[in-house]
Amino acid sequence: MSVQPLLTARGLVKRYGRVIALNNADFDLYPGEILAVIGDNGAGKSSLIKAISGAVNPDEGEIQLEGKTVQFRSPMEARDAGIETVYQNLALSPALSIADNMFLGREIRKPGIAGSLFRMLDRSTMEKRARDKLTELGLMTIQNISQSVETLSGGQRQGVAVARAAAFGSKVVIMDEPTAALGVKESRRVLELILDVKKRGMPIVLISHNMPHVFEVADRIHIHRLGRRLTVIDPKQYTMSDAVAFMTGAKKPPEEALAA
Amino acid sequence: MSVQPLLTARGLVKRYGRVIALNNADFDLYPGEILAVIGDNGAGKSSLIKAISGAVNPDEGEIQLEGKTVQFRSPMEARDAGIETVYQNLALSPALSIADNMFLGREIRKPGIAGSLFRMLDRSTMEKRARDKLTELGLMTIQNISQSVETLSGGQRQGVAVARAAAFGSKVVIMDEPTAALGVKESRRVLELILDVKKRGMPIVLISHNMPHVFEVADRIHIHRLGRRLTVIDPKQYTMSDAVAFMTGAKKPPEEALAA
Amino acid sequence: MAQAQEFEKVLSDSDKSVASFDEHGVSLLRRVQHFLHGNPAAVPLIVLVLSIIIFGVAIGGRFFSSYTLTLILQQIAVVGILGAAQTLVILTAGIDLSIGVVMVISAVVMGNFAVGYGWPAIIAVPVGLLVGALCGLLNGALVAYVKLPPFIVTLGTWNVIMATNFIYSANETIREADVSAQAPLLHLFGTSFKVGNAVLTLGVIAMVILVLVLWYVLNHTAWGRHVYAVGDDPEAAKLSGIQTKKVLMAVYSLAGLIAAFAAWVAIGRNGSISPSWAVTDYNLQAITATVIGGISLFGGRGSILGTLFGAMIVGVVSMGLNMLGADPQWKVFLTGVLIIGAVAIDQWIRKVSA
Amino acid sequence: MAQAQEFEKVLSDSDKSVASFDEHGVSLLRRVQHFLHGNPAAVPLIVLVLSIIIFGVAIGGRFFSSYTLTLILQQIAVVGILGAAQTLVILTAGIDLSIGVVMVISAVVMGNFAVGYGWPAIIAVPVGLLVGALCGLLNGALVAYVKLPPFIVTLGTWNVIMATNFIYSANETIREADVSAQAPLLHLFGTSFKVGNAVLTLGVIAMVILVLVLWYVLNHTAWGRHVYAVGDDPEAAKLSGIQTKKVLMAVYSLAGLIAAFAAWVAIGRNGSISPSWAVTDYNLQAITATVIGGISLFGGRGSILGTLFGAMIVGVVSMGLNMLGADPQWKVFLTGVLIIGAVAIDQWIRKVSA
Amino acid sequence: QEVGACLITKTDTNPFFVKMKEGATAKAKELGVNLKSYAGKVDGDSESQVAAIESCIADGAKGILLTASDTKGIVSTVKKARDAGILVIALDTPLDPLDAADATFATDNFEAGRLIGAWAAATLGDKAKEAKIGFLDLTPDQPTVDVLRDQGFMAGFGIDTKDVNKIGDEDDPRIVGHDVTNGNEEGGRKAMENLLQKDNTINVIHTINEPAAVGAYQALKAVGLEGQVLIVSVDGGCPGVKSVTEGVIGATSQQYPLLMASLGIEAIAAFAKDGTKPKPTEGKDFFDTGVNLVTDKPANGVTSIDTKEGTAKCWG
Ligand SMILES: Nc1ncnc2c1ncn2[C@@H]1O[C@H](COP(=O)(O)OP(=O)(O)OP(=O)(O)O)[C@@H](O)[C@H]1O
Ligand SMILES: Nc1ncnc2c1ncn2[C@@H]1O[C@H](COP(=O)(O)OP(=O)(O)OP(=O)(O)O)[C@@H](O)[C@H]1O
Ligand SMILES: OC[C@H]1O[C@](O)(CO)[C@@H](O)[C@@H]1O
Ligand SMILES: [Mg+2]
Ligand SMILES: [Mg+2]
Repeated sequence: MSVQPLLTARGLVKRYGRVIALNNADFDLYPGEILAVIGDNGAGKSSLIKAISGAVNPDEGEIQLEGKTVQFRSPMEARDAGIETVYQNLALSPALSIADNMFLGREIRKPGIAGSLFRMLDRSTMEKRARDKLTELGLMTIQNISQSVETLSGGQRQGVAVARAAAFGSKVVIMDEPTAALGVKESRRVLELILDVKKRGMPIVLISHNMPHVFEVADRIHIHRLGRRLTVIDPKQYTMSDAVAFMTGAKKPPEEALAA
Repeated sequence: MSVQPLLTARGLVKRYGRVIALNNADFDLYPGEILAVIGDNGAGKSSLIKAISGAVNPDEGEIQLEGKTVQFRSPMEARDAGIETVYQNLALSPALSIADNMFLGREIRKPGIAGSLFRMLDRSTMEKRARDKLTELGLMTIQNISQSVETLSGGQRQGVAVARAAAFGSKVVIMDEPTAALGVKESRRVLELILDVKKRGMPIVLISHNMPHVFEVADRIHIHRLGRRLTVIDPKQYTMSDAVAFMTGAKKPPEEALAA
Repeated sequence: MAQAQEFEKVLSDSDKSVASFDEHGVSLLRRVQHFLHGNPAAVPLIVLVLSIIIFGVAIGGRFFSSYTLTLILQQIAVVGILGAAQTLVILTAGIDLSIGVVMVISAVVMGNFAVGYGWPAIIAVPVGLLVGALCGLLNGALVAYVKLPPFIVTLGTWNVIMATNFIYSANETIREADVSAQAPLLHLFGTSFKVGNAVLTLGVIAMVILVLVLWYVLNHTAWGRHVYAVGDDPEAAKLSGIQTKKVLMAVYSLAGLIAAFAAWVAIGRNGSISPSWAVTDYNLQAITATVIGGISLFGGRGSILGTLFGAMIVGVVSMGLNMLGADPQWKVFLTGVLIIGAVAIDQWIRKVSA
Repeated sequence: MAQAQEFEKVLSDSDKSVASFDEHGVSLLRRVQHFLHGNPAAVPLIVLVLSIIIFGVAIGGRFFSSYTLTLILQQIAVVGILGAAQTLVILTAGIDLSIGVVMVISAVVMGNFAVGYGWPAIIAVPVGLLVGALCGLLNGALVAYVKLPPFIVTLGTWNVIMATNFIYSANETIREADVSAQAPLLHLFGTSFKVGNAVLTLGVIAMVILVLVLWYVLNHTAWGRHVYAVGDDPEAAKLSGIQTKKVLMAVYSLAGLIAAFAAWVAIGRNGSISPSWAVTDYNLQAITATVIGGISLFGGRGSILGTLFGAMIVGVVSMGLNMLGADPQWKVFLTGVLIIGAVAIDQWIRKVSA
Repeated sequence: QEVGACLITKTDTNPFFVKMKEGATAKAKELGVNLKSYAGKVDGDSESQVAAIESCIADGAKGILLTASDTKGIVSTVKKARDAGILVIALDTPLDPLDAADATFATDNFEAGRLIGAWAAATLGDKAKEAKIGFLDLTPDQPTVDVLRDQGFMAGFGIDTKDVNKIGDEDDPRIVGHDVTNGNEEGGRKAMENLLQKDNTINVIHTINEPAAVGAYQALKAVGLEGQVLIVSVDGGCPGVKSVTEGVIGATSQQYPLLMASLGIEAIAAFAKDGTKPKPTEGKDFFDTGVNLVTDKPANGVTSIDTKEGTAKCWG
């Protein structure tokens, strides 16, 4: 490919005491693509995207966004640079309401003086938009939009986190297992949403253990194993069985794929 | 069926403020079967099994275990009655080690006087067994068995919770989305484990959003919708599409199924 | 690209309405429960009303006199304001043990500048406020940037500020007469006026307004929500892009500033300014008001209105016991019983309303 | 029954070895880091050693004398024991503000029974211990069964026990001479013996043994793990079948019992028994030792050995400052600075060792 | 109508105030006065005393007996009470200024200090010139009792007090240092330990009261120095006198809290009847309830009573 990657990482290392979560990992994301990241539990997928999105500081390695070396010291900085992330642990504030969580850090203020001078939140607008976003995702069982997130079911919570990222991403959206707790209907909506975001020209990183989903939407598949990128494959050239075999170590990936 | 159900519930109601999580829900589990429970996010599946396992007290309704009315006031009591549960939020103590978590509440003591008089834990045995259980589930990426659970990846954590329930259940094992965060390999192991438990004669309740998994292992499928049991179907007589259509309200279930 | 799995095809027909349940014929009890569920600060309010009624019955008319009831407000004004500051900090899952001495040193600074060095009071007051805010800023920096536990940080600064207070002031009390003569502005919040039999001071009004303003800020501005989010789950707050450090800095500084404001009110109440106010355990009182008001020490939960009611509960109980003429030790005893009792009732109401 | 999906067939060939990485050529630094990572109590120990060295250099030989160093141990014995009790409670994410007055009332009971009513000391001591345990039981019941926040419960019982102490004792001090004459057993832990120049008391030995026993219990018995689990995440602990209520009851009762034991040690140290010990802020000292020792106030984290070192750090600092001849107020000031400093170093070591 | 009165003490843990309350309660019963008692949490806790005075006003009391913790700071609140027509009598501790109260019933605290100072100097004889003296004072803000006793001791011992209204401005090299005790045992012990760390050749200790003296003794005993130090104090409670008998304390100035209390109640009763206010002792600006030096080792030129007499007069 001659296109320049939008986001790259080289030689990322992250150690936790004795544990090595990232062991010289590389990463490339190209403009407009859906990149799936797959791998065993504990392979280091979440650690990889945390390093990229500023949630943890890698011990070694370099990250470039649009060709410029970046070093995000906080998720805030990554967000400001246009990278929006759905973390696996969701990063929601349990005691706050659904709307508060969706708009955390970019609240909508009332129009006029109430908003500009008294900085008053526009609760009704925020709640309305939150409700719309969730309905878009098919999360219709939420009875009370002002209930606190801690009282939501596992899947409803995940829906809130996904809706938030989709609504606000500007350059890259990263999703760490966004459908893990979702029902059939809700998962489908998330996939549609991902394709939708792609259509808007924004690249997406999707971490998932669901092979049919991955093969349905991904343009390229990054296979992570034992803390590093093992290979990147094209879902049109390999089957799900191949992917699973590579990621579990049942088969060695072919040489050319390694270079991808 | 003329066999007596092992575990039944009738007319369960659970309200949270304005929210009605269980709205007159029924439930039946027969000896030796694998009963899948499916439903939209927020349908009340977790609330149902929490009510059954003593984790929440239903506002109304009755539960019977082996024909006798029971009222578990704590998960401890349910456990003592032989009901082992994997909760959706996993119920692990983040700061404790993997082995400590697996054996929480039924620790192994050193043989001899060290154990009987000084009540000393047998750490090495506990760690060894924990390692074995996890390996059985294919969770091979755990590098340090004495690391605290909060440092595990999402899937590794789930593995610990599942391994614990499988190791200790005696009458009923309930699993609330046990494979949600698991990888392909690890999920497969959990399914095998479920079939294994069933072979030992123990019935299992499996909550899952993964239709292929559900249809692969379930003997009967309980479809939950809007806080109550909509119907129970036989996976051999209905397709996945039917099940999904029922649970999302796309199709009404047939009369006879309703009675099941 | 592969296709959606077969069974996903039926989804287009799925039900699209939002779940809702019958709310017909909801009983009054259940409505009360819903109300309490949605308005947690109402619970300490109920406890407050209950305690007023109990003491009123036990003591009779004297207790219900508007004079007595407003006196209670005067007595709690300082603790109420400090409690408001403490609430901000506790909402972030912190604690500020230094808040009482920050108040004292701010008062001493105001007094020394206005009376000792003879600066105009209109400048001495801002200087005092600044000192309070700086003390808070120091706490905030240590908590947010050096990442030390708030308990330790403020225990340390408590010692440091306490010592500085005594060294700087040379333990000298500034007499009321001198304050009145040279800097009457310092007595502003002691100004009292009568409404019928009730005697209110500007200090009481200030406390109420302050709490209302903070309530607004906490509930209706973005910053307020961030304060809750930081206390609720700091990790999640950070990941969702909140600048937790800045929020913490602001909260501790604001708490210091409010403590300095409490100093101004306290000067109004006491007339004189004494460095040895530091001996009174204002902290514990403020924390007690906060916790009785239903703010969780683990952060992120509770309404600042609760703190106001919490302070009033403490005031009512201690005045009530005084007027019943209880022996000092029995008074201590009963205070203990009542603290537990108030929170037990609170907990019970919450439970039946859950 | 359907079949496993196609792509799952390849799993039989997957890699079966447990992940592991090269540990060859691991640097010394990294090994130290690993060690500290696995032994959190080592961090306050390092801070302790550092502070001894700093004061040793500043003060010279006098400070290093075994006399001085053992004197410090004598001074902290009571606080160390109370800190151990407090640690248990804090590990469950609670706090026990009443622990100081529980100690005092237990001491008064021991003294009154042995000296006042003339019972044999061998009975008076268990009676005192029982009183302590009962106070703890009351706290435990209110926390576990009535589900009140520990802060409020123990603030309430603090008042109640404090008042009871003064009412029961009529504020009368039992003089040392009387104790020596009638109940020398009460002075047991004051017994001192020399090892070279070092003067140790049985109280010091008791503190060390107590902490070691508790360390064993917390780390090597099931009950100990349950204490951690309850503090870590009570909801999870309950769901995993731990009887959280029983654990809480046991922890608070044990804390009361240990406080009563501290009373016995305190009688040995002070000679006389005075109800007005209650005014000293033993609580804050015990909590400070605990927190400096690295126990998290949010529960579930930290090693009780840390508390021991925490108490020693406080002892070393205050003795060091005394020997440097600091002015009382400057001493307070420096104590504040040092509290913060000690924990900052601790935090820093943890960070580089993470 | 019943006469209401209030007694507000610094603490109710110091036996001195416990006795004072007992005395006042007994007298009040006798005269049919309805007495309510209040106390600060610790010595120095002025806020509780302020709240107590306010409660008394709200309660419609006729008179207040007050031992002030913060002798300057409380003055404005006292004024409110007097403005409300309440008779305010300072017991034990004069207010600052003294005439902020309607009357003061107290020990002559300067004299109490002077007696123990003079006794200590006379007892040491020649050695007084190179004495090493430690002062265990009350609270940091130097309330009147503290200043009077401390400076009285210096006057009696032969130390130049410089400003007699201020503790700590002296430059006599014999002074090792001052520390505060909050007037209780634990505080006395800590302060003593602190001074010993400064200089362990201390041989004279002035203590603000007997609880502080008891604490100081414990600290000395812990390091085996109890035999070499002369402790003097003020109070003359029964345990204190017993300590003098045993040689733990060298000498103590005995005060008479029961007298203060009963005089105070009588004054309030009288005031309620016809508005008469109590008069000060001839030649003084307060009512002197008397003081005696108690010691078994009388010294030349210092009047004293022995412990037998002291025991007869002691108060609890
Ligand atoms: N804070 C931490 N401390 C110690 N070890 C950690 C920490 N965070 C992650 N690890 C370890 O790093 C490894 C990689 O974890 P990571 O969460 O990146 O895996 P993952 O590929 O996202 O797995 P999953 O699919 O289960 O989410 C795991 O072995 C995990 O135990
Ligand atoms: N503690 C609570 N307070 C208020 N509402 C609650 C509480 N717990 C659950 N709910 C609500 O009850 C409903 C049912 O939740 P439940 O967790 O049982 O759903 P579920 O079927 O398990 O969903 P999922 O598949 O997403 O796990 C949801 O609408 C949820 O918001
Ligand atoms: O705390 C100081 C107080 O102590 C006493 O000496 C009694 O012990 C009082 O006379 C004095 O006011
Ligand atoms: Mg992950
Ligand atoms: Mg669920």
